[in-house]
Amino acid sequence: MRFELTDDQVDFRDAVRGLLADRCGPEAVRAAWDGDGRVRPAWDALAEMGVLGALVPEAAGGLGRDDEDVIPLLVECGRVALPDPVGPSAYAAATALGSLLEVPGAAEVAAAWSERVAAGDVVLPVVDPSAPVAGAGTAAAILWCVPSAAGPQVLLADADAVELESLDSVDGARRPARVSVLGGEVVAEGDAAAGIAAATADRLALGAAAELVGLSERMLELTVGYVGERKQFGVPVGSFQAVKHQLADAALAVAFAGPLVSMAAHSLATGDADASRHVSMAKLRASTAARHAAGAALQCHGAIGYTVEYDLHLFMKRAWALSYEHGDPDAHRSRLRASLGLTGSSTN
Amino acid sequence: MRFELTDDQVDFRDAVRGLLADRCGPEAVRAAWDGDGRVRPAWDALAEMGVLGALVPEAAGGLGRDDEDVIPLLVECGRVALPDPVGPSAYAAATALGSLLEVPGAAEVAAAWSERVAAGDVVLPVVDPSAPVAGAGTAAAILWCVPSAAGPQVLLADADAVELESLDSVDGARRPARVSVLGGEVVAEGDAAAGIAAATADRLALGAAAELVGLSERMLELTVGYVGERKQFGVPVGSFQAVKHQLADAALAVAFAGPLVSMAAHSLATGDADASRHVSMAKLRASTAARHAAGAALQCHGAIGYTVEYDLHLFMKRAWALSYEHGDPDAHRSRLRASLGLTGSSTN
Amino acid sequence: MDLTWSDKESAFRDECRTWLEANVPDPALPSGDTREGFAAHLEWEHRLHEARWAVVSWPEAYGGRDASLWEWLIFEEEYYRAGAPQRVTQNGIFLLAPSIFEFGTPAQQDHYLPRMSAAEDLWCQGWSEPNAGSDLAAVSSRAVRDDDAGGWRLTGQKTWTTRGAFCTHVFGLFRTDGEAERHRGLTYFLVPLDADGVTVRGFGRLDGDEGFAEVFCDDVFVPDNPADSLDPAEAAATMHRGGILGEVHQGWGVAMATTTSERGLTLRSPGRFQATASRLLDLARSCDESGRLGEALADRVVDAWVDAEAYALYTLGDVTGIVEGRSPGAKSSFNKIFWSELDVRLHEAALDLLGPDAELDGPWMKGYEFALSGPIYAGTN
Amino acid sequence: MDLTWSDKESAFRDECRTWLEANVPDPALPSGDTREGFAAHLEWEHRLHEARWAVVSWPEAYGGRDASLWEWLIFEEEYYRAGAPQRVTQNGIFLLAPSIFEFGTPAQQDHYLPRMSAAEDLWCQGWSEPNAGSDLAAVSSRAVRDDDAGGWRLTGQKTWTTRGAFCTHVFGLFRTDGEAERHRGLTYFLVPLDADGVTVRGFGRLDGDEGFAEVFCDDVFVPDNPADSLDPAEAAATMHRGGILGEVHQGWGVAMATTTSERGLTLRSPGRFQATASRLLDLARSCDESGRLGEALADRVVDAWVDAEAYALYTLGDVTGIVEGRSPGAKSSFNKIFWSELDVRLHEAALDLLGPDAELDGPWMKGYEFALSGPIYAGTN
Repeated sequence: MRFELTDDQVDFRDAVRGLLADRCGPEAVRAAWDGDGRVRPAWDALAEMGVLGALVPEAAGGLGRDDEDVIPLLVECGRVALPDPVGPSAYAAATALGSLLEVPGAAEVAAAWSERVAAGDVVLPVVDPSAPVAGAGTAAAILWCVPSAAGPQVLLADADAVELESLDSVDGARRPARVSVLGGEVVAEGDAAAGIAAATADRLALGAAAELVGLSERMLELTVGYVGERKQFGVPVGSFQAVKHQLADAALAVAFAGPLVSMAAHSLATGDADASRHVSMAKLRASTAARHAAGAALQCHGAIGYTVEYDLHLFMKRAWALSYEHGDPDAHRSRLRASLGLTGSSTN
Repeated sequence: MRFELTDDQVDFRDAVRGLLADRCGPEAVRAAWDGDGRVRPAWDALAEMGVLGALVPEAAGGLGRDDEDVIPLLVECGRVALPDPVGPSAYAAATALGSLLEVPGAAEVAAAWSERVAAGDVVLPVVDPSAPVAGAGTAAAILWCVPSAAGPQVLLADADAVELESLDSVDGARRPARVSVLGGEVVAEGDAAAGIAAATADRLALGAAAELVGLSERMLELTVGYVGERKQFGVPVGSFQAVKHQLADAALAVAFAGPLVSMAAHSLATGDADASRHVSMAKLRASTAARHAAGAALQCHGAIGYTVEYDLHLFMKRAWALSYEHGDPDAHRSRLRASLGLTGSSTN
Repeated sequence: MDLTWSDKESAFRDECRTWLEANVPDPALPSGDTREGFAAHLEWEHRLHEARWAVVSWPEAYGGRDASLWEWLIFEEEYYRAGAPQRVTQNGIFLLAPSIFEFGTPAQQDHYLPRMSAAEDLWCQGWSEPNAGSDLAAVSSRAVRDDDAGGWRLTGQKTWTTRGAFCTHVFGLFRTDGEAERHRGLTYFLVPLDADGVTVRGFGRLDGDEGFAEVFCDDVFVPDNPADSLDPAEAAATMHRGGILGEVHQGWGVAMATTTSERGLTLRSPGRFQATASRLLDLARSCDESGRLGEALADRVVDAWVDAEAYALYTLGDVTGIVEGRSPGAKSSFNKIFWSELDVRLHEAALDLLGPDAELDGPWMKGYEFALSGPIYAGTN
Repeated sequence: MDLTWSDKESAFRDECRTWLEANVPDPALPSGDTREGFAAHLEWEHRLHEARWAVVSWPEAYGGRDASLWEWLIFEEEYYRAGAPQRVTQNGIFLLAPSIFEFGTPAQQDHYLPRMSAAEDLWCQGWSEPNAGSDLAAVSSRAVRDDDAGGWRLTGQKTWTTRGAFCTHVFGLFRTDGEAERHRGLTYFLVPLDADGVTVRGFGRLDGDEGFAEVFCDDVFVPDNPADSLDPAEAAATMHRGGILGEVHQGWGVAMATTTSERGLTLRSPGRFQATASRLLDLARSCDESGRLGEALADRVVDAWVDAEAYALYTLGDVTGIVEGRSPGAKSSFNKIFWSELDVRLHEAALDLLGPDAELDGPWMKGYEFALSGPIYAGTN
């Protein structure tokens, strides 16, 4: 029994943390708002370090890692509010492509795309065609995990076979779009497709949960720093009991969300039968904790938190968006009700 | 436009407040725990003052008042945690008996029971046979507003035609029992019965809501008094920001529940088409505010609030019980959903 | 209890509703916190003023209708129900005007109030300073006496002044007695933003609009209030250059009266929240029709809607008390805490209804960001 | 990450489960906080001790099994899953024993610990005083030096001592240096309740049980700790009359170590909350089957259940850290805040499921009242 990262996982995470600290400061995220929603220096360095291919099998040129190894890295991406699609492309899509390597007829295209993902091309999975997809404009391909009239299927659609309806997000670095595919190659059908779609939905949700944990930690750190320095009525704001209380409450929510995220990663990595339940638990609590942290951060900052010249909003807006993406709290509670055998169908 | 008690209503309320202050102190409520769950001196004085017959038409020996006049008195009953069934008998049942005066064939028996209610006999309405009825053991009659297989009906059953299954409540003065009727006189059927049952359910709920407002105010007063006197770390407990914050939050909830209770009383008195909706709003917010007040009171008191030798628990346990009685928050939210045209039937 | 409106009040409501139906801009104006939007809002303010709807509760001489508090409530209810534009003049009308009515000289009232109601003078508040935040008493901007010129010279920095970049005047506290402690020795100044030495720098708010500004004062001259005996034209010319509200060194008391009005009834009439609750209900019903409304979420909609109603009823009680001469007392701050949290809950419920689309830059997300400022400005809850 | 149990740990779990299945009283015992219930619980404690389940993590010499922290977690999980009785010895085992292990002399350890694990000595805590509450440093009970008799004379009043009316010993702080400020000059005393001058008065707790007591000390003599050289029998006789834990005047440090253990891992293993969550789920399912479970309420059940799981996982991380020699640090108080609020939420959800029957004096209402004490004792959250 050991509920903790291995030394190797810690080293990997620390390396990524260092990389991101150098290449994805708040000014880089601001620049992404004005640019194409990407922080290329960080992305390219992640590709070079092997992070984007971490889940690609070694045979296909990747590191052959698993969910447990990668989820801590997504927490780091959250901490710096890296807008680039590490979770959707290098985690969810890469894992799905890895599964496709086993699907007869799909192995070749899956291997080719796995290599491209590891090299830094973006592949974005779509599991719910009605939901906006962040960063869709920079995707080289869409992995369309949406059942057709004929049953479950997975399509791989090149960017030129994809139609985008661009939308504005409150988070200027996200660049969401509604996506539809006009063509593409069928790479899985039937049970295989259904399995890949479900697993991909889980990994999209868990990736967002991990980013939310990182965002939450960062918002709390910013706030603790601010209230420690900032003075009002002659003493640091942080010495007010009400401020301490709000921060402690939020820190508690975040501290107890983290282990759920780790557990879900472990379950996905080990093929636990309850993995989907664990993912819902993780995404539910990561979303509620992040909203809690955002609220406490804004309250404790006062008016300065309400300005775009201060950094807090970069993290807060990302947290809002991710808390709704890939299953908002209501959606995951609903999955959990079903998983725990509660219908809740009475409306008396 | 005037959203406030009339001078006359204020005088009536103040008179009842004085009466109860003299006759229903905490020691009297404690004695009710050991006795039959009644505070007879207060009850008898209320009968003498006319309060128990306030809603009985003047022709039947009462004061002929309405909901607006009586609801402030029930707030006072809540303030002192009077366990006697003023709300169920002298408000809900008395009003129902008043309606029965108009029902062909029921007028005589309704007039007789109206007089008895005004004189201090207890008539308890039952609208939900599965729910325990507080104080059922001291009832002279049960007003059974439960549809039969043949349709809506209202029965008036003497105590000797009633079977009680006694239960223990967390509040030792409540003496609940599950009630079933073995006989009794049918006093209304069809639409008349359905109307009386619905109106009686509303008045039971609103009476409980009024008591909850009084209980909440009292719990907050006790707490403000306690934290103002009690010292810790060399200063009054009440000077701690966290304590102030908790109390202010609870006081806010209580302050905004009161107007909903007044509004519902006005709507019932004037026959407003939205009266049932207003009752649900009032009971919902009175219940949640009372729980909020109880929680804040217990937290701010610390260990002393956790003892039965201190008075807080008398009010807190009543508040718990009433918050569930005659529609808990979920039940009233459900009524409100329907009233506002929301099915909420998706479980996605 | 009497919840009926008099014939006069009903007629007032009808007049108001009719005018709003005919005049409320459709489509809605762009945000008044952007430069283009502000110009459009200014036009709207002028139209309101011409039809005497700008300040219904003020005396007719100042552009009002001498409306009762009840009529004011009716106006606000209709205004929000009609989806009429946000009032870009509100900081002057709601925060400064009550103080001018209470502390201003007759000359100041005659000079400033008509110009304010006509949206000729556009006032922003200068409460916060970089190192004072919502702690008004920590003000460090100072005013030094200039006896020769007959006035004061102001130096310092004000920040978080809403729409400051588009306004013409600022009101705020300056320290006139450097020796006095905190609350004392502060004076309430009225300053035109085109005075020599004033620099205004707009900056970005959470919702992306340039709605905040910093106001820098560098040796800005503000004359003493004109003597009563002064020729009216000369007095007006003096007041054009600014002035002092209340007595010198007594600014704290004046500011507190203003702050009370910010926290109290006048700033947030229930109509705004009932209108939001009603839009929330519409959104919930449309989700329900398309089978996307779960019971738990419906309950949150119900809770927020109930609270908006509770706020409206609470206000009716407050207004009854004020009309009958009872002071709301310590509970006046309840209002502000309740509405600011209510506004957040209403918008949160709406965003939850939108689900994956919540992040999109629509009216609910905009409104949410605005609502979040409620618990912050005018002091944190 | 490795979430598998070793063969040894699995065998430990099996042994534990088998014994509990065969021995847990059915029907459940009456509350241990009443006089009759306490006697029944004492019998249970003796049976636990005989089978060496009373203090699994202690050394065998003191009645334990030298169990690892993981095994302790397993034991607790099985204990609560089996619905075994509340431990009436817990205040000694969880609050005092860690301090004896850390600060006690070898003689004290050999004397007190086996008697504690055998439920011969029954310890209650004497932390609170009528005018100190949870502010330990405000203690005003005092101990005066009696050099002639070789010990101290204790006078003062302790209150809120859980099950004090049924226990045999109390531990607590007394002021040995009246001049020293607050934290200083306090000494940690061990006092038998049958000593001359001790009076114990039980009084009622919220749930109606006589679970609290006041302990009055009126010139109670407690001897100095026996010298190492003393004959063991004589030393035991001295220790029977009480003693001092740690150094004189250093009681604050000793007490803080104990308080940390109260707030930290040892007091509330996740098994208790997971067992409650599992019963909550059963209740919810039965409501669901009879068509009385709405979605909103089901969601609150889900939320509480998820939090019980989160608490269990958080604890696994804590234990991993402790086992590997990392200190939980500032986060050790997180545990206590989280479980105490979790326990309230679990019971609130259950009461909501019961609806009109919630007020009835059943296990959930009892459990709710008990849960409410969580955020109160050991300091408010």
